[in-house]
Amino acid sequence: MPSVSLKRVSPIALPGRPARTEECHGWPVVLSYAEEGGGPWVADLSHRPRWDLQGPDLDRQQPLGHTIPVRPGEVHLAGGLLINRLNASQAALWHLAGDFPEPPTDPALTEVTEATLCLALAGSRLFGITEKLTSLDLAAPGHTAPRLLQGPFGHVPCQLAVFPGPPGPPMLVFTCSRGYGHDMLHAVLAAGEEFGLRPAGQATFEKALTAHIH
Amino acid sequence: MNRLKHLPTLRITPGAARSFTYGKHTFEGLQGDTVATALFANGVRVFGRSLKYHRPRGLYSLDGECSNTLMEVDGVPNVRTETTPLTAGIRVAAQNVMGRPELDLLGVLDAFSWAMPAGFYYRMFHRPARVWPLAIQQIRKAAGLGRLSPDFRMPGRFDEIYPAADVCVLGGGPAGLSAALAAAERGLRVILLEARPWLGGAFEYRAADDGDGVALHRKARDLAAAVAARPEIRVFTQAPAIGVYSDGQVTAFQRGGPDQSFDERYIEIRAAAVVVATGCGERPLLFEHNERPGVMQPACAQRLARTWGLLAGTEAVFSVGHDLGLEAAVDLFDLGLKVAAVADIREDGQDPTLVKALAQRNIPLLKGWVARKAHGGNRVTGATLTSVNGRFHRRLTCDLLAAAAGLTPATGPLTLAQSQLAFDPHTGYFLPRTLPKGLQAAGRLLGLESWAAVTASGRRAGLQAAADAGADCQAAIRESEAALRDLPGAVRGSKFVIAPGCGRKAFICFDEDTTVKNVDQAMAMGFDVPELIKRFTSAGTGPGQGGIPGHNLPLYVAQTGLSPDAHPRPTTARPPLVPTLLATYAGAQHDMSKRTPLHDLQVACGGRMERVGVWTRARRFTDDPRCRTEILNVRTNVGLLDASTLGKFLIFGPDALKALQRVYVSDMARMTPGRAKYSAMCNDDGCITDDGVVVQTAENDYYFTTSTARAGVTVEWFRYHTRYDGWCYHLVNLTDAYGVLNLAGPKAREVLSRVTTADVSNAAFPYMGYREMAIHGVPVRALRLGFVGELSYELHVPSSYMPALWDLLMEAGRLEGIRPFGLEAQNALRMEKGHLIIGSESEQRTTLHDVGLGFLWQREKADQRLVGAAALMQTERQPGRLKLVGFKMADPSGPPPRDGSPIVDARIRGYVCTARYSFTLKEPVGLALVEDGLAQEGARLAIYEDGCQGQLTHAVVTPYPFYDPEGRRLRQ
Amino acid sequence: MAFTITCPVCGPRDGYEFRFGGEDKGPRPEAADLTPAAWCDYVHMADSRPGVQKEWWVHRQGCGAWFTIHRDTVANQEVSLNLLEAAE
Amino acid sequence: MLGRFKRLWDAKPMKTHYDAVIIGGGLHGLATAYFLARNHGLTDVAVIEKRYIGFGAAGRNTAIVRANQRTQENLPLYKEALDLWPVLTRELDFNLMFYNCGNLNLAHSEAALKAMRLQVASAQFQGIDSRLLDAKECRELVPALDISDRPRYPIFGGMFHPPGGIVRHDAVVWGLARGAAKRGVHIHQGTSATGIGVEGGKAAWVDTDRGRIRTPRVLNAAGAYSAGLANRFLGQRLPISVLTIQAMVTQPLKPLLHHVVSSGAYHCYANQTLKGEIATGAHMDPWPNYTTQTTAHYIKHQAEAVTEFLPCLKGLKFMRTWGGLADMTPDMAPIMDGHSPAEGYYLDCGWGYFGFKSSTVTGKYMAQYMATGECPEILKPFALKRFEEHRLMGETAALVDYTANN
Repeated sequence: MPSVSLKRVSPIALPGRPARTEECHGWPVVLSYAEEGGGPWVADLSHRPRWDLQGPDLDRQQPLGHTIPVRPGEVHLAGGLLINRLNASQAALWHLAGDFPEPPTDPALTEVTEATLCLALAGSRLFGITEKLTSLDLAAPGHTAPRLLQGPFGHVPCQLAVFPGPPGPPMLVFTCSRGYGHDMLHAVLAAGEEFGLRPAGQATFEKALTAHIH
Repeated sequence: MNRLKHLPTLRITPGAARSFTYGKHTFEGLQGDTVATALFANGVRVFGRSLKYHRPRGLYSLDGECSNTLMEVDGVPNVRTETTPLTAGIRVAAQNVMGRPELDLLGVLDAFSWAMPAGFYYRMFHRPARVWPLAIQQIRKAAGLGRLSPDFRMPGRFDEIYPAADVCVLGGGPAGLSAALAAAERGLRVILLEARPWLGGAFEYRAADDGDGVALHRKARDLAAAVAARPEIRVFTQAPAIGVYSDGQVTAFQRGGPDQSFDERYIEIRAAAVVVATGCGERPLLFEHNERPGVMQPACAQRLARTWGLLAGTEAVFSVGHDLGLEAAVDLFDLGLKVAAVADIREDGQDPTLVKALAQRNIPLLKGWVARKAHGGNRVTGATLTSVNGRFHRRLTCDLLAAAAGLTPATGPLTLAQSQLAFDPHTGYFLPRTLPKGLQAAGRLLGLESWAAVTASGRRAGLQAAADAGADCQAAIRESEAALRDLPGAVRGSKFVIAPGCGRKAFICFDEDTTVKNVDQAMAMGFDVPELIKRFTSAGTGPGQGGIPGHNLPLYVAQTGLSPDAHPRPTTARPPLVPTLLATYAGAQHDMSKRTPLHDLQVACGGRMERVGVWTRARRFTDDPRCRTEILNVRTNVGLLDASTLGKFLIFGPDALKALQRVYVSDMARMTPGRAKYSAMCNDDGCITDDGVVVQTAENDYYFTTSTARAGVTVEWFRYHTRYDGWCYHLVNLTDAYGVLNLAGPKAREVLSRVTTADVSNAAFPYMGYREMAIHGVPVRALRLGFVGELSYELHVPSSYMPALWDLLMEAGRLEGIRPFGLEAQNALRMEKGHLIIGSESEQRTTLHDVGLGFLWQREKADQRLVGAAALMQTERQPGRLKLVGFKMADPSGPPPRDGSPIVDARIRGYVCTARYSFTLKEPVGLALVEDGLAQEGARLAIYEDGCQGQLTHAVVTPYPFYDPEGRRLRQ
Repeated sequence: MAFTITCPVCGPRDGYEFRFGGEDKGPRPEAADLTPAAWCDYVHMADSRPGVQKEWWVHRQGCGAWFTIHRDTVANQEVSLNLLEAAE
Repeated sequence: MLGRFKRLWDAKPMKTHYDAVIIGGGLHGLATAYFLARNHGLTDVAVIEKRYIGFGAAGRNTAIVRANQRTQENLPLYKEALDLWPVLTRELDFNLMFYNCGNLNLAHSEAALKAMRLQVASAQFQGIDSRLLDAKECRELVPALDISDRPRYPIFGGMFHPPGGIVRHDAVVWGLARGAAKRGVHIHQGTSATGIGVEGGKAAWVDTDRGRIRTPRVLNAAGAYSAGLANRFLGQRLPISVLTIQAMVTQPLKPLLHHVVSSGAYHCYANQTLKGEIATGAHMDPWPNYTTQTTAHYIKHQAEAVTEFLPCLKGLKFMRTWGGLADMTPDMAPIMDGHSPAEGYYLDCGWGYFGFKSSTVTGKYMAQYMATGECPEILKPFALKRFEEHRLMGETAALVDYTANN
């Protein structure tokens, strides 16, 4: 039987004109959009690999060679990998930038890339957008390091990694159940309209992420 | 009407005309006007008619405390024109008027008020009984204020925000501004809510000074500018607080406009601390005809002039009980109003400067006097004043009667926040006796009046709120308290309520036309506390809620000496403090539902989508509600169903098996690799809540499915029922990670074999088998199940590949006649096969035994403390339960009974769960829950369908599955 | 009334993020010798007394943890255990 | 008739003995007292009320009355209750303002239609007028309904129940109190029950904060507080969760809705009161609590929900919210029982949010139970035993979400 190369699709399609695209592990990826503007912007990261990690002894684990932050809500950013501590026995790994890593074989890790929508939102007026979608205090002062919240965003349970900045502009990367993708995007775009929210590509996102690494 | 010009306090823009229509007239107002001030400027004095007696009503408070100026604006009823900014082109109309406001044909009702005493509804219209239904229609027509068309659609943009803050300040007067500044100086995030379009509160229009020569309006503006300069303070104007809840939650709405992204939006704030600095209003004075157009509160008259440049009359009489009332008289005189006299309830204690100012202007000040009656019809033509002992009277001519008994604090937010208020005899106010944690009060609300005291109290409250929010500022608080102590404290206030000798038409509640006499009547009937009087007389239940009556009712009731409440007790305030549009509350109204990866493809195939729980799914793909072609195609060829909504989970870890044993009724220790095990979950009542299959994929490693409805609670359910055990197991919800394609029908294998190199022969992949296979490189979990009763494969496909897989299979199956099928076809197919859907063939009280699945229960695993085990034991042989049976119709040529139809003899003995004409079997078949006495094969069921007029149809209990009872087709 | 529950993982959160899991009645009894009355007492019956009770909650819209809190059902407010002990 | 303003009922001194003591001056307690006096000549009755009569759920309910329950055990009871309103209006000579406008219950799915069909046919079988309508017929009845595909849950059809409507709840409280007091019943407001005494297995007295009352018959009709009282006074545990239920009204307007409209999918109802307000509500915070405060969450939810199927209401304003308490059982059916744990002790609770519509008829039968000591046939299915006998009533088909057990 001749093998066909099957296409993968993201749960959503951003309403923009892609300028640069590439295919990555079967996913069509938009690297940048025409007229991205200076933010706020929204980028679709649903294609980036994500894992759920559970086990009784997370402190001793080194998934993909990195240690796991100790307290729930803490976030480690190592290269393109974001490790979010969820609770005593669980962490979320989001590989947000760079080449896809080799899929780990550790049974404690479950690939959940397909389980969620993953969006990044960034811009100086980010929190003006997010406060229209959640009562969680994403802009709480006193946080400089990125942190993770688990709670409702757009009325849907989400995992929310907040990068308050500086050095980068305020940024939010979040996931929700894939099935909510269509309506979530709709809610985000509606909330962002007054702020001029526009779609951005993976390259723009990576630039912002890099800014936050320093 | 000519406006006053060049006042530094004006908020209108001269020359910026805004034209609008009122009834048949076209009027012009100015930018900065409210709808009400623009109408007033055009000579409108009667704004509407009262609810019950159709009395003319005019401008009274400007703060929307009563229904007097509710009008219809652009089709929206009950718009508070006093607080609604004028925009060009709007259409304004009066409400509750037959004719026009000035000449309302129903105004005649006022003469019959004697026939409508308190609670008259309860004592009338029911004798004889046939009168009542007719009376209702008349009562309904008479009741209500505005009109709304059933086809009305609210125009405008509505939105919502959920900002967080450390300190939330309610009220943008000097107290609130000072509080905000004090907290901001401590580095805290502050939100300040102000109902009016500008800051400054009751000071921003006052020309008086504190003796230092700087006008108060100037000071107020300077303070507002200082607040605007602080980035920590977020100011919302035109944003009245509507709810104050515990834990620092405050709700408000904000009016927007063409310059904003919204017309109105809902604001829900979470703060660590809340400062209430909502100030005071003027307490209404009770006297005969105290709501005639032309009677208004002194501050109303003063603000009309100062803010909008409108003199409320030519000649005025003032009846006041507070210095601000005197100040208003002086100020308005200086602006050109003739003042015939000022009556002051107080015998003494007036601010000597104000007394002197009145004297300098030759305005007679009558100490110990009060208005007793307003004369005139559509507008005031005179006033009778009386000495407060009632002995002397004097009648004066005037077209404006500015009347208030004194001041009254705006305590609504305090009450909502559950603070205890107590009557304070010095101020005559309800003052907070205790404040809940995180709540502070400041300013005029506490009886303070001077600029210095009000701002100092604001500062103190702001610092205390900062401390509540975690800032370290005890020293500053002590300092602020000391400063406050050196300033004038709460001023003595008037407790005077009702003028002596006033007649039957002294209104305590404008909205409901409740008079003082009605209150007396209610009290005579035993309704002796304010809450009951409110219920019996409706006082305070109208559009303005407690606004007008809330202040005087408790004082009046206490004064009668007839109430067990010897001390006034405040009436209850409830959210919303300001009536709020449903459109605003609804806000952005995002609709969040789930779509499967195949949503768009199914729509493109003609799928009729429906909401099923949290998901949107395809019910069918043709116009035929019975789905004949979809069904027969599955039976004869092959169909493709999107079953992505099935719950899908991983469970692993050393105690995974124990957890499965706890919640699944079967013995999950006995699993065969490569085989799926069908089982069910019960609740502690032994009632079936879920079913699905479980697969062991490795040691301590399982993959299982749940029904769509239970997917969302499955993890919660496992954890709940093992919460005391401390077991180590891990659950991953993969429901959205995999889409599910159910490829079903006798030709399913041929289709599948065209897309995979995996061996899918019956021997290699038998019924109930589980395989992990690749389809063109895509890893797929495949289960060979048979829910619809045919050879079928349930393919669990990574969601991103689902559209590609769907296309692939549709293409691969073209020769076999593959076509999609939906939920309705599936429902009929599985019913023919006797497979049940939980919630359809079961209800809350249906046990595993009742649906015939008792065999799944492994009773030997008692040590696992299986959820539901005790109830399963106790109900196993219990008689008198509803049991699931199959049935066929006694007359197979008739139609199937409709789902839900009861099964009866002398009483109801069960009901039809699902029944369909079976295109496969060519006769109707169905499943029903019936009492066990009817559950034997051959029992005759009498079915009572709705609308049958007693014409029962009959069915006979038949063994099921109806279709392929031996299950050969599943195994072929 | 607003309602705040302190999740052991996520901290204080709006009460609507959680689902109530019943009065704390202790571990599940063995099913085998349970009389219908004892079964019913465990499954359905509750004290339902206004006042402070120990009860289970799950952070449904957050981290998913099951945990117990003490709550005063009259004020509908979580009560800190330290305060409770101090009062006893 | 006009001009006389006599007290509706008088405060009488409390005696140390009554033939029956009823704890709770709500509708169930007052109705029982009234029927004890009227039907059974038992006039030496005291009603003990902690606040004032009608303070609790009696004055905080939807005021909706109907007889379209799901089960045959409930249907006749509610039917009789519905028939009683005009009768009582005449008998009490007090206008209870029964507005027979009919109830329309909307279905937003095939499953809901099926559930309604059972209800409709069951009602018809028992001689109660109830019918299924399609979406177009719903809109003919209620022109404000949006029957398009726009709402998140489009309207599939509905169940119309013409005999239902609304009743002025306060009037029922006052009318029954007046009627009972006229026949000699003592109503003690501001009086708390503090204990129930049992001697030799029989109820013997009720302690109050104003002293002990000896009595051979005690009715626990304390509404939301019944379960707590039973537990505190007698150690009796009940399958009851007390939840806050909230409601709200809009500003009044001229007639717009001529029927009670409700929707299960949106968890709300709407009807226009005689005063012209649109009353709407039905949400319950699904955890036990005893506050009657309302929440920001709910008023917003309600506006979102009700304007989905009645979009014109977006142009109205909410002006008042309130909360009441509902004592919910696992099967959404009440508990009416007697002689356990003590002879002469009676229980009438667990009414959830159905306590208003059924109050008068329940009073009638509970009075019979108390007067004769024999449980009337119609009340037998509501015994407490049903829970341990695994015989839930089936008043709700779906699992309820306020117990941890589902």
